[in-house]
Amino acid sequence: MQQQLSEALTIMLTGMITVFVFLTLLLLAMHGLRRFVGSEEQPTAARTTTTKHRDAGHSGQRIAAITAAVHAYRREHE
Amino acid sequence: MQQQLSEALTIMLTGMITVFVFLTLLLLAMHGLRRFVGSEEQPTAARTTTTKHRDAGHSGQRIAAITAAVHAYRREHE
Amino acid sequence: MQQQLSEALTIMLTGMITVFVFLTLLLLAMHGLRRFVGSEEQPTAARTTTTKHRDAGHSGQRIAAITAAVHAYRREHE
Amino acid sequence: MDRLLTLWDSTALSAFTWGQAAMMFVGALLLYLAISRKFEPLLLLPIGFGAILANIPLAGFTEPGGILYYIYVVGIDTGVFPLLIFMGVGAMTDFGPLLANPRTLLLGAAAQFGIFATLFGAIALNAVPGFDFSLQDASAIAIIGGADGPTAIFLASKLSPDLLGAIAVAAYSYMALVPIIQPPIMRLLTTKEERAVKMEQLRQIGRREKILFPLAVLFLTLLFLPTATPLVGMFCLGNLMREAGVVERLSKTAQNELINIVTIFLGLAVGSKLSASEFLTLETLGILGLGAVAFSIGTASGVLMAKLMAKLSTAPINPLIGAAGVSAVPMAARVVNKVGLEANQNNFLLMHAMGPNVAGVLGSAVAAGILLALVG
Amino acid sequence: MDRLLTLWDSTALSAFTWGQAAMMFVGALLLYLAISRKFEPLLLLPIGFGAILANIPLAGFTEPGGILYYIYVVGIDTGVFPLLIFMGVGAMTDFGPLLANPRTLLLGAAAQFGIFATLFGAIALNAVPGFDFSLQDASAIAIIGGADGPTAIFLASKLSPDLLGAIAVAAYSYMALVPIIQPPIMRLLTTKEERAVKMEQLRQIGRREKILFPLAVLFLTLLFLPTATPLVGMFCLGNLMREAGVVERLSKTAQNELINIVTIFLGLAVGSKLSASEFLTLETLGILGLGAVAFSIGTASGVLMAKLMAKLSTAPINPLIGAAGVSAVPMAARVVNKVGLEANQNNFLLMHAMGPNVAGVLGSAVAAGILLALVG
Amino acid sequence: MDRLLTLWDSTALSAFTWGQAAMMFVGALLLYLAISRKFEPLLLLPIGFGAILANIPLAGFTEPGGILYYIYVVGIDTGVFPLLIFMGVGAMTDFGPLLANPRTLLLGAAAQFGIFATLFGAIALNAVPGFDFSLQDASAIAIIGGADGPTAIFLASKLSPDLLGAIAVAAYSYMALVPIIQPPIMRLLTTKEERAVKMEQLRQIGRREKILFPLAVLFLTLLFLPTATPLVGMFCLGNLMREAGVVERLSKTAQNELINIVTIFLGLAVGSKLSASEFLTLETLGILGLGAVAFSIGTASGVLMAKLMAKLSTAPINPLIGAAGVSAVPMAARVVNKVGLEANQNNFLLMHAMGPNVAGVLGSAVAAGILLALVG
Ligand code: NA
Ligand code: NA
Ligand code: NA
Repeated sequence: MQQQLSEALTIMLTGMITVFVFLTLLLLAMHGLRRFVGSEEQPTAARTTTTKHRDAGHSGQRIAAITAAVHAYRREHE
Repeated sequence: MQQQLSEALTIMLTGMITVFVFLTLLLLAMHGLRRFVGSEEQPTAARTTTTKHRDAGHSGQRIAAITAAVHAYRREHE
Repeated sequence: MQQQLSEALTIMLTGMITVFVFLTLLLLAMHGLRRFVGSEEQPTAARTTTTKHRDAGHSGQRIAAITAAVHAYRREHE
Repeated sequence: MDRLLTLWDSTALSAFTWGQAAMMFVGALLLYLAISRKFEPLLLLPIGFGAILANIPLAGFTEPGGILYYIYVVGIDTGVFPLLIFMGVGAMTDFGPLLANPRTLLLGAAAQFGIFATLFGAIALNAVPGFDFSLQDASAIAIIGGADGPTAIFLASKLSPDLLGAIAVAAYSYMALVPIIQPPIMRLLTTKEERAVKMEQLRQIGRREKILFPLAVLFLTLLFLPTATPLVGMFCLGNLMREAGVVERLSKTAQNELINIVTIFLGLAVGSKLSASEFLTLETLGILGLGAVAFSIGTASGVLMAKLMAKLSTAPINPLIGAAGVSAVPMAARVVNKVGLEANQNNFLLMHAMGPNVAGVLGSAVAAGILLALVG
Repeated sequence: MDRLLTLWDSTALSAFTWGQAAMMFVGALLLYLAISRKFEPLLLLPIGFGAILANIPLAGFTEPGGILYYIYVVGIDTGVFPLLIFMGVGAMTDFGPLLANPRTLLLGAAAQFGIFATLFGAIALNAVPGFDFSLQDASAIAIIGGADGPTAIFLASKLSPDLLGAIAVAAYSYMALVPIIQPPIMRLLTTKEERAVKMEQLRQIGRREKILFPLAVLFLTLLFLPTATPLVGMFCLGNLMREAGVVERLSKTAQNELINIVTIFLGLAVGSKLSASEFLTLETLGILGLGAVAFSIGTASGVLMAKLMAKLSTAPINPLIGAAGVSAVPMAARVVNKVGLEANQNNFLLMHAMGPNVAGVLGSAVAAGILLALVG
Repeated sequence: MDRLLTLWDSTALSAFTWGQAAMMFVGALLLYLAISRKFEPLLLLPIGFGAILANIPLAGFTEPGGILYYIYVVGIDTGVFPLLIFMGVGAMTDFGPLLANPRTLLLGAAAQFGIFATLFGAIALNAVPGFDFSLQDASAIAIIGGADGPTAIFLASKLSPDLLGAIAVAAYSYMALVPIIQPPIMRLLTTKEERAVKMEQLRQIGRREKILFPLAVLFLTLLFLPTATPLVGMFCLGNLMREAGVVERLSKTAQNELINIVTIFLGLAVGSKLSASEFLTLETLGILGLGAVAFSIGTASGVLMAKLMAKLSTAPINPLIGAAGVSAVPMAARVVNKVGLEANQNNFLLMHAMGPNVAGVLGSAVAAGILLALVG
């Protein structure tokens, strides 16, 4: 029992640290990704503009659409 | 042969009786169900009204819709 | 090696001949099919007309539709 | 030259047997019935095609490694495919007309006499030299009278897999022939006045009653006929998904994509059982004959029961609706409607016939459970 | 007479045990929760129905030859069904809100403390007589705190298949109870001013970033946590199909027909594990209790982490969004939105909570991988 | 500390081999080609993703118990997945243009010379040290020239499973490269005048002819080439479901949900065969080279045959349409159209090229049957 508890404690600490380390690595990767995508998109300005335009839209509309999608999702999915 | 025939006869009678007994039980269960649902729906009169309204509709429309569904079904399904 | 090569050569020739023979048979079958369908459709003139009409349509429209379908297919499928 | 010989030996021309050629003709006939005569095309088209594929010499479709072999082993041997079809049919079934007029359940019960009488008939046929049906065989054949494809396939796969092909073909063929088989029997047993009887309009059914009904069916079945629960249970699951109103995406998938995928495979697998050695036998003739008898008796007993009920009931009952008790949904109900219209052109019996019609589905699933319990 | 006896023996009336009757009641309760209370109906309806079928005496649904047996062996024993569900969920997930505010990843990490604390709690519960959870059991139970159904089923099937039924039921039930469990904890740990904080509008995310993100997640996972790659990999595949923009038909199928078909089967298979001998035990009570603890701790640690981040950050952060880190997509995010609106009726937190919400899915898949590596 | 070590040992960092890293790069390259270059994304995306998953050390995707293992065993070992894809492709194929101009069948025949010449070439390549292709290997490689993915996967799984990954990748890559490979060859072998030739408008095809055609194809195949019946049979089944007009719901499912589900699985399973030991070999280079040769020879022989037919025919024939005989539906037909437009901007060859295009599908399925008969 005592030994099991200390094992469980170790797993708890190891696990929690690993989750944080891993997701922090992912966080760094996301920053790297954003910079990489940004730098890549610089030279292809024309295309980027179009893309951005398409992606951006009116943010109000976009949020409305996402909200609607979330509601649809909520109705339909686990 | 003779014995097989008498066995078949027994199965025929047993089977037919069982089918009738079983579906009669189901018939009774359906009457019980209707009474149970009816008694349950009494106290929640307001909701029931709405529900009934939604379910009832104009019976002409409803039959038309069902007929259409049956036709669609017949076209599409075994 | 030498023997393998000659085997490969035999397979190449056999295979190519078979493909041609087979597809030529199919070609003949298609001509037979067309004649069979044609002769069958003669007596049922009325029905044929309707069918033809439905199938024929304005060929311009039809080609446009097919082209659109092909484009859809190309977008969507391997 | 050797290669050419190898190739020649690998053609089917030398290997063909007459039996295989005949079975291909049977397959082609089924395709013709499905496509040109619109005989239950959703099943008979894949069955016919499967029959052709299964009888190609040297192609090995039905041997281990062949695609039809795998489909059969995975879906029919295990019973999974007919049960999934049944779940989909459950999701397509509206029990409203039955709930509105529960007494029509008894019509669905009476029509099952077609099954049990045919069982007796099949055993009696053993008196004819050349026939030797076991009780299992006889039960599997009799279920044709249930006029319900997946039930017939499920029971035949459990009781008499060798006869599965012939039984499935007979079941679907006669279901397609319902508009030809039933009307003469219906007219014979009823007067024009009876056929002209108009019935009272059906009451509306609430959502809760529709939700609780499949659960009640399941409950009674599991108490009294556990051997019927695979069929009835999957049917009720489908129906509950339909009526619950909270899992619409599951219900839609069960009614469409899932049942379509399984139907293709089920048809091919059934077709793969149409081998000469199993189909080109005297027994198949017997099965076809008994199937017709089963449908006829089922129709007749449904109509007679309806006549009896009409006598005992205060509300008017048109005895024609008894014929719909054989199931064959929704074909039999439409036949009732048509024959009713002939007698009285303002007499729309369709919805009244849907009650016994869906009762017939339950009835034959129950009958299948009884047969499994008695001879399985 | 003999036949009648055969039939009587084949009814369930004689064979029923109290345990089976009780489990049927559990199944009926799950159906009630699914249909009337709308508790995760897509899963709980088939689970409840499966539980009823599995406990029918003499019907043999869960024995070799029974349909639930086949479904379980094919889909759960192999781990294939939860992985396919996860692929579909990946195809439904929009990582945009997370990419717009990557720091919310840490909220998804913090909320996993619910998992690991519960693991410790499960072992501590062994001090109570009657409980004897192994580390494997404790890990499988703890994953309930991940608030993610397929992850819980996948891990339980690998570590502790006997507890699978109870764990899956607890996981889905508590996910449905999120609107009841979370708000009091959220209110307890935050002031009204904190709850009223408005956050800055999220930036737009380009297509390329969305395409590269699942690949980055997969890359880090395969490097550092290979045991998490089945779950994370299938999730990322689904998400890549969604975002790539070139395989829309595959993405749509993964999000609809495929996930629907698998959901029906997964639910039935989970339900088939709800047998009396495995479910009507003290351990199940322990699992239900620990599950509630896991959700509560996860919620609390998410909120506390968000409070910490709010202190350290220059941009305003509403600590409520930390509660969404438990995942339970998208229920938890909506709860955040609702509680936020109570404090400030112009405060729409939904999109800000979606970031930690999807981070929580990744977080619990990662936690599952860690547990597989440590005790698997 | 021990737990940390356990965790560290379970990371992939220590276990990675160079081969696995290289194969992940190959997988990533396939994803890049699929997503950014739109190379057959429906297959190459799952193949690329599968390749990455399969090469993760310690994750066990391709070992018994891993999801890719199960998918491969169930779908590729049995041959079921490529056959189902072929059924779906059959349901998508309109034979109208071929029936309107049956002679284009011969173009579909001629283009198969790419297959058989490559078979010879693969054996000849054994002269180079390091290559040692058996006749089975050579046949499986040669089928790349058929420009038809499921046919290539089906044949490779039967004759040379070790090379399956490389062959499938080569087949789909070259199909995507058709617009780059074919035009130079087409221009080299034709004069501008030939390319500018306009063809007569195609006649309309009746429904009955379209229904009977797949049956005629099946009939000839089962008589003369039973080994080709799995591929041709499933293709004809799909096409019959399409044209019969009575089973539209089955046809739609075969063309959409079913083919989509199978495509995801097929791609993953093919990707799972991309292991370093099987892919990072000299043989793969040989396969890639031979594949390019096969496509080029197929294109050339199609064009040359069309030139011959143009000489012998009274009706005008544009020799470009011969290039479409390699199949690669509908890419090759579109390339023909494009090259034709360059020579004469009013010259729309698309529909004329669809005839040889679908003939090429039949041609390569027939060629696969021949190879199975001769070396299988
Ligand atoms: Na029936
Ligand atoms: Na989570
Ligand atoms: Na080809």
